[in-house]
Amino acid sequence: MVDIGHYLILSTVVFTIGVIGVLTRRNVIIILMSIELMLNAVNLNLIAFSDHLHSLSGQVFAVFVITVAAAEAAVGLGIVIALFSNKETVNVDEIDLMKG
Amino acid sequence: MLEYLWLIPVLPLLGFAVNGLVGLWKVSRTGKPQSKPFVYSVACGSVFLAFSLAVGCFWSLIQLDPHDRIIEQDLFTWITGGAVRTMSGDLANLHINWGMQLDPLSAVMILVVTGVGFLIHVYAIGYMADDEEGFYRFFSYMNLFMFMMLTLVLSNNFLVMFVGWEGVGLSSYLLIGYYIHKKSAGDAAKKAFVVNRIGDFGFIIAIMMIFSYFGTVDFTEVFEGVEAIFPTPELMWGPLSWIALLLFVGAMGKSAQIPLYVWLPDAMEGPTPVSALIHAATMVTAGVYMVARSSAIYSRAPDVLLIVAGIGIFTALVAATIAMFQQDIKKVLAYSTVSQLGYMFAALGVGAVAAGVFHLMTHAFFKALLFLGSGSVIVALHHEQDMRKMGGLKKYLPTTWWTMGIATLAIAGVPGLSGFFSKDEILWRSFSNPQGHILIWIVGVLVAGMTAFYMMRMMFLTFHGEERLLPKVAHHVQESPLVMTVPLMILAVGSAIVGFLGLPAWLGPNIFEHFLEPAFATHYQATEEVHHYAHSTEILLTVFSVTLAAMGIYIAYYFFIRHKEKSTWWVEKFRGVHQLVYNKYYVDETYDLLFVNRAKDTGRFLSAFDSNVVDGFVNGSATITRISAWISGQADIHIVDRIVNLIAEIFEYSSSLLRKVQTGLVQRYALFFVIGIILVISLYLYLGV
Amino acid sequence: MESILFYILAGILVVFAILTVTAHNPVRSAVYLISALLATAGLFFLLEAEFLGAVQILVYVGGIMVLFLFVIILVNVREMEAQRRASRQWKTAVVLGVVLSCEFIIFVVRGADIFSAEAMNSSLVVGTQTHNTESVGRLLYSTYLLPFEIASILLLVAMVGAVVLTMKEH
Amino acid sequence: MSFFMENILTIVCFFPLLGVALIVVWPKGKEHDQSIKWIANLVALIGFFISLPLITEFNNVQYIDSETGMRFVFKADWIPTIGAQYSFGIDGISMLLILLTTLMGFIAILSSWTAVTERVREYYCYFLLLQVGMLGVFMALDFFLFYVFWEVMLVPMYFIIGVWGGPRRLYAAIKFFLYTLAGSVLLLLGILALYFYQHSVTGVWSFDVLAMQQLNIPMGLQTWIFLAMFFGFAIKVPMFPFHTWLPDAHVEAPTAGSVILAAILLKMGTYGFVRFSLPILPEATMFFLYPLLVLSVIGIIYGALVAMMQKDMKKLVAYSSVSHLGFCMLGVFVATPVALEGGILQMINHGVSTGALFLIVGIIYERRHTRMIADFGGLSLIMPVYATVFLIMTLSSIGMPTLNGFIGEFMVLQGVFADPTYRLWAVWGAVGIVLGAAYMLWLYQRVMFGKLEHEENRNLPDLNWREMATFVPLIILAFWIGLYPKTFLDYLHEPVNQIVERVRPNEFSPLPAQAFLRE
Amino acid sequence: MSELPQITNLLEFFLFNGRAIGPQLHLILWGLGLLCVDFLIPKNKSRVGAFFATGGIVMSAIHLYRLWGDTQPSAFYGMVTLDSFAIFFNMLFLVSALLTVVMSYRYMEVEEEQRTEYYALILFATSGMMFMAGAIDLISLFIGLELMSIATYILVGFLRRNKRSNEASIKYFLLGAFSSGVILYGMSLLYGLGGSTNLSEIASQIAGLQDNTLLYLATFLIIAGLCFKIAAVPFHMWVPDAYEGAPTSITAFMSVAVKAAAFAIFLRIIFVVFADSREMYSFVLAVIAMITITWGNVAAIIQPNIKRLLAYSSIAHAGFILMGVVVGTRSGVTAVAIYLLAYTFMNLGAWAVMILLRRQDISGERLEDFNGLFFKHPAIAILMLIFFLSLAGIPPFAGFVAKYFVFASVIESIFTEGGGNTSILIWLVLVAALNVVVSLYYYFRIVVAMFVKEDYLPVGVSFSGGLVLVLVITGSLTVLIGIYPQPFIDLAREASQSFL
Repeated sequence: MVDIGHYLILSTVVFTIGVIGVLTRRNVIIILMSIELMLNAVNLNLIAFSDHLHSLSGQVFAVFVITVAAAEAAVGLGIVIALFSNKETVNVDEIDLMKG
Repeated sequence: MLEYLWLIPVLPLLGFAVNGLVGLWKVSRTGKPQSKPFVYSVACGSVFLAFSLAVGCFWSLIQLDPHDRIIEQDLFTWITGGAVRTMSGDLANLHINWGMQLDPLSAVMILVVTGVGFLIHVYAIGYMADDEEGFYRFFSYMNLFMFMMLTLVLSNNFLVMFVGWEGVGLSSYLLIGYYIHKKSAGDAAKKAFVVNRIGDFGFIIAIMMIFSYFGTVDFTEVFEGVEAIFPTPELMWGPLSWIALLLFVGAMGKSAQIPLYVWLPDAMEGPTPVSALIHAATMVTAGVYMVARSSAIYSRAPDVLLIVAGIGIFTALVAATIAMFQQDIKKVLAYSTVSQLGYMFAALGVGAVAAGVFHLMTHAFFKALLFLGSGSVIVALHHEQDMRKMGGLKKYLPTTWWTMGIATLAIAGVPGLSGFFSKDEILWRSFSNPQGHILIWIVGVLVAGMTAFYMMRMMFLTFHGEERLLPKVAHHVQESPLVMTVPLMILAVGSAIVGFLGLPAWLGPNIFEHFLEPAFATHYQATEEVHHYAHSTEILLTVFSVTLAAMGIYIAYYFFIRHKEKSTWWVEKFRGVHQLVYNKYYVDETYDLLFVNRAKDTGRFLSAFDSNVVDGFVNGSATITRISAWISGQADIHIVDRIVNLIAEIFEYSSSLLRKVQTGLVQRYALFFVIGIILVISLYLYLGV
Repeated sequence: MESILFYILAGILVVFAILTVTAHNPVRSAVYLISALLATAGLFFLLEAEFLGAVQILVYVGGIMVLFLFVIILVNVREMEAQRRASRQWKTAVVLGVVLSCEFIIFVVRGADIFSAEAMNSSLVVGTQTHNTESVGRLLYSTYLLPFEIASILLLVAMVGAVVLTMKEH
Repeated sequence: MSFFMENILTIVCFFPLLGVALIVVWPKGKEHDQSIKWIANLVALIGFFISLPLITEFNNVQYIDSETGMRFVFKADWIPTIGAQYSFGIDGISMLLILLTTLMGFIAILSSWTAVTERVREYYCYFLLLQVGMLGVFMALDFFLFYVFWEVMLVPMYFIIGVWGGPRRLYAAIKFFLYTLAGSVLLLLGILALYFYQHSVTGVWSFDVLAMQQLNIPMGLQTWIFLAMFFGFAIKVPMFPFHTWLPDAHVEAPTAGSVILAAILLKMGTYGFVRFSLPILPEATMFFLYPLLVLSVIGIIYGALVAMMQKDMKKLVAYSSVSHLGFCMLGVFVATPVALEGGILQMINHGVSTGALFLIVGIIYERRHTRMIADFGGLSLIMPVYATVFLIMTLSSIGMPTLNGFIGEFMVLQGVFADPTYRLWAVWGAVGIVLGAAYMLWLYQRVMFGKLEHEENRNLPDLNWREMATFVPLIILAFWIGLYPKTFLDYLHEPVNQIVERVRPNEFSPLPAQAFLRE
Repeated sequence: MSELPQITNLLEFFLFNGRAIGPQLHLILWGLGLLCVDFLIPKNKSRVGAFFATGGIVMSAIHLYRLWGDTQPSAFYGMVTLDSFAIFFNMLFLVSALLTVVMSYRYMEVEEEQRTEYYALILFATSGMMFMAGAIDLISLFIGLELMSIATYILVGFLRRNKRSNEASIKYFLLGAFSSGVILYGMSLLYGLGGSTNLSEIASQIAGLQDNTLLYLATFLIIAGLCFKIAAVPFHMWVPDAYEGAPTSITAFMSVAVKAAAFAIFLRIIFVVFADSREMYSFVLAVIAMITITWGNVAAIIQPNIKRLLAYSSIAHAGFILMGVVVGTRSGVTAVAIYLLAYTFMNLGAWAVMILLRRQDISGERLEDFNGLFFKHPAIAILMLIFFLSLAGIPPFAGFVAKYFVFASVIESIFTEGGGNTSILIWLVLVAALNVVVSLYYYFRIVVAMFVKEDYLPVGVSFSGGLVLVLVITGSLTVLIGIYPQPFIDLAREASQSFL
């Protein structure tokens, strides 16, 4: 029987890996994937809790999180395409038209 | 008659208003000045009416029994204010009436002011004849002065007195600066006003002390309060002494005592009638009048009395020595005025109030006369004032000569003339009075001698000896018109005879002093333990002083008529001393040295001020003030204001920093996000909020 | 037994997560992400959340990641491999990330013991008799009906948005 | 008529808005400027006349509020939930200031007849709006309402300086605005603190100033609130370290702007101290008395010294008003009855004389387009009437007896002197008088006396009728206050005694003798 | 464990629960309808979309008005509630959505992006906000939030041929997704601690926790996410870029409605979940508020681009509103509500003027574009002046009343509570007060340009009936709230009734 702490620690690790990905990668798409990683860590949390609490709402929550993840991915990639068709780049550090 | 007392000052005021407004109207609308006859008839008329009213009041005053010869009239309530806590510990409301008081002292004053004033007005008609644009200005100013002076002497409380006090200062400012185009005139005017202000500074503080101690500024009430609270003289230095001293500071400013006398010689920049009226006969004696008026206070502040006497006699001495070597005829008279004022203060200082006032009166006559005389000389010589360019004028200006002669003899103290009596009274009192001192007497006698000397010197240089006239004026010198000479004659008569009002004890009753008694009633018994001298002593002293005066006269004769070369020889022999005195002891230069050069050392600060460094204490101090003013001005720009702008700049700078932070890189933003989270949660981890 | 499985799956998950973030080629990292997600799905099964595990595999792996791959192909890959992969601030970022995770872990380690108490009473306890999928379904259609409906709107919006943003001019 | 008297304060306060409305709807186009000027002037003049009943009916019992002693009180709910009320009411102090406002407002508007040529329409709108704001400040008995008016009048003043001002007008305007705003937000905090303290004590939500004057606030809180309010008012006055906005604002503002600024706006600060700080926070006032006196006296002397060095006439006058307001504050803070009355009277005096001096400077500036003292000299022969007016006002500002300045300064100093503890400060203040004479006369001498160096000055026209009309009332006032101040002082005794009773309880109400220590 | 509802009571189940979400339903249905009729509308007449959307909003508003007063504690098994708080905020959303739509149609033509989806998305976003305001369950709350966010991402990038718009949307989207990841993580922890997704149940659970380490973590992850939405420092960095790049109408919408919605859930969570653990967050929030106000104002001082300047100023305003949250009292809620109300009108007004100035080739974003506006269009300039004065908090305008209430709430809590937080609150109030001065400075840079600078760009502004209407409404309300705030205060207090 693995206690909840392990799952929490695992999810924090995954979460922060995702964060680091967001902070470091230049490629917008990979950044999006890192965000998916973060959401995944969230799901891990939810499921672990729902198991520990014997409450299913965690799992329902996870379902919604996945839904939202899908929606975000769709919109995000749409934006990426629009951007790419205008700027011919998907590197975030070349996107600095507006600053100051 | 007495119910018309208020008219006495008001009449000149009306004259001022009419002349001023009408003249202003005329000149601003038509560009042409008001016609002269109108102007002087209004001006002189108002003053004459005032004079006759004054006589009337005087008459009805002496009808009264000596003990109720103090008439107070409150015209209207002037200032009403909240409460203050007085010395006696109870509350008094600030309630000051605009009131008048007629008692022997003020009666004498109004007679002198209106009388002499009227004569001088008349004289001015002639003297100012050739001044077109300023005629109405001049006379309206003169009337304004009359109003203020009468307010001063007729007031029944210190504050109204202060009104007149400032007012005469103002009108003297206007009249000294009358010749607008002359820069020196403007400077002299400002100098006079500011020095007076320094004096007034003392005066106003004295008034505030008086009110906050006695809860009133009304003369009679204050003096009663003084008697009630300080029955005996204040042997330790206390509030009363402070009041007395501060009042005297005011007097020093107005009556040109050391060290505040420097403005008076400069004041000669004004027209001569002004010098006669304001700077000889009336205004400058206001200080004397004020000290005399408050003798109740002084009689209880012996230390201050000593100071008054000391400064008075010292001023007399210094001014006399300076006067001996002046070449400018008006300067001589100016310094002699200072010297005579010194006499009066010495008198007050030794407690001889009546004597002081007596000398004030006589001096008003002969000094006014002297000034007017010199004025007619100056007019005759087309505004030439340097005695070295005169001489032998006797045959051209006979009337001027004999009238001035009488005045000179009077001031020189020749027996039988007014000056003799008043001066001798002072000398005797300074010897005999308990507050007196042998030193004062000695110096006094000395000064008497010097006075005789320099006055005669002036006469000789001006009217006798060979002519040193400039060719261009030489051949049309003639006597002044009647309108100028008649006042001279009247004054001459006056300065000859008024002396008999105050005979010395060994000759008869001193009417004048006796008449003044009620004004100072009961103020002296506190310090009265007179040891009586025999008449012989008094006579002896008189003889002594008279001889000294005679010697003075002779020396003058010896040097300036008999052996003129001698004078130059002496001058050569004692060049140093002569230089020293001739240059008025370098007082002005010393002030310059003290302030101006120091100022120069302070580098470029002063470049701004050197341009307008004029002589003397005032400008010296003004320089100091201006340095500090400049510094504070700079401080205002560079420190106080700088800080404000600095804050603004800091904001703008940090604003630009924040704009740099906004790099436009989305990952940098995310980084900030993370940093934010880290900070917040570490707050809990490490600080455990 | 169960714990061994957990450690294996956790190891896989972490490794692939790291690979996802570090891989040169987006396609590669997409593939790594897929495997990480699969590992997560495994963990779900381990936690008796079969339904979620299934959803994870179907929606994520089947749907989202395919979308990703499409886009990656769309914006040409070759051009992207050539360049640096990390942004200039990556050192700082890594440090901060590590700090962040350490702090999270500290929190968890400190705070997790409150769970060691007996399972709390909770509003919706799983009936042991029913199957996980069924009960989740019941919940979705009863208690969470409203969010479920809103989610549909959400997906619609996303769809419209994607269309609006990528539609070519006509 | 009765309706008019019932709502007189409201009417007087908002009457200028009528003018604003008219001017706004008036047909556009430069050719209508003349008629707009007429409207503005008439409205201002009528505004002055309808404010006169405030004096004539002042002691009419039917308009006296029985328990507070306020006059013409008008109360109505405004924001009930927070207890803010629309409540107007005046006592002697505010009555005098209101009349000064209506009068100076008219004079200022009249004085800009020829001075303002472009954007006339807005100019007069701003002026009338300003008028509303200032009147409201003096009438409000509700702290919230007061604050609203207090802020409202910033905006028009900003534009008056910023649009019609001199070369550095924008800098000056924003400086004025920011300075004052900084002060007034702190003031707002102070007000709120009072408000909540009052609620915690009485349990009612109210901004009623008179109610707050009855509170006895604990010392610690008082000091904080006092500081907050102090910044608000001291910046407005302005007192010594906060004064730097004043010279800029004055120099850059158009003549009429400077007149209003000096005559009324600065008074709002002093009025604030009198109406709020003293009676509401008496202990704190006494606690801070010493530093306050120091600041005031520094203001007096520092202002005078700086004024002495100015080369620009307007700047000189500006600094001189720093000095004069030092007198006001000296009198207000020491809060003996005489001093307080003197201080309040000195506010009026400063309004009259400094206002007039700014007009004088403005007139010469309009003629010559320079204000540098060095460009003048010997004018008194060219413009005798101008010279006379200038002289009178100079004298009134240096405190020549028989003119208004003297009464105020004397009463202030006398009042300060009456408190043995602070004698010395009166002496310092008196030094200020001497300096005042020095710089004003020096100015007068340099401008009026001496030779006429500059040819272009030779044929400057003298005052015309309109300009005379602006001065006559001021001259009359100057002499009136100087010769018969009783007229004005009588209105002050009652409110002043109330305030003093708050600040120095029982000190000036009858006590057994020998309570006084003779030193 | 509820059974599936039987058909018999299904109807009255929906009748009962449906009314709680009636207004939202209106919006959604009209939005769907709009999407359906899209292809029927000829491209040249595409303003129809605007009118359609207006109709939807109006209907929804009417429905909402009918619901006024009879609140409903919970519906759909405790997913949403319809309390006065929700109603107040819903009204706010509807008003701002309406104004946005009305001011958009001309502008979208100027930008040549006139498409019906735009309005549909606005409707959906609004409904999302309304769900947020009513949500009392983590899940519905989160879904509402995402509905709003995703719709907004798209709207920000709606000018897809415009680089700035793309850039804005990608930035906003990345950070938004990131922040929702963070929020979710916090929520998951909260769920674990509370053992439920229902806010009130969570509250009752966590009240009994003996160690709130993890609670703290959860709280602050959520707060961080919300701070992102309300643009509080240091989570605000997206704001200037997103506001600059987005279509101005959408910028207005975001700066008002999105912010308001975020504050709504912020308050909801704070008051329902952490009601009795104020000590925990108020200090941090106070510090954040302080920094936010200062940063926003200071950064705006030398900002040459007016859209960015307004963006920064809206950051500062977020800080001010946050003050009301910090104190966590009822008067705090009232203050927030009033502030948002006033802010809606004055800020929308300012943005509407910005839209006016977007004329054919002029971006209307540079300071010079304002030069001499007064001489050409005095009315507009004066309105802008009013909006700026109000934003700066000068009476007698709405902004002053708003600021007054915020300050009042803080000072009140200083007085009433005392305790540890007093000093930080005092500092907060002082900093905020002084920032009023700073803000005035940069607003008046624009005022100077409008009123003093003479050189006017000779291009007429792009008027439209809608914009005029919007300006009239916003302007008059800005003044009205300033002069007679009583009714609006009553509304706000009504809203704050629903807590404690």
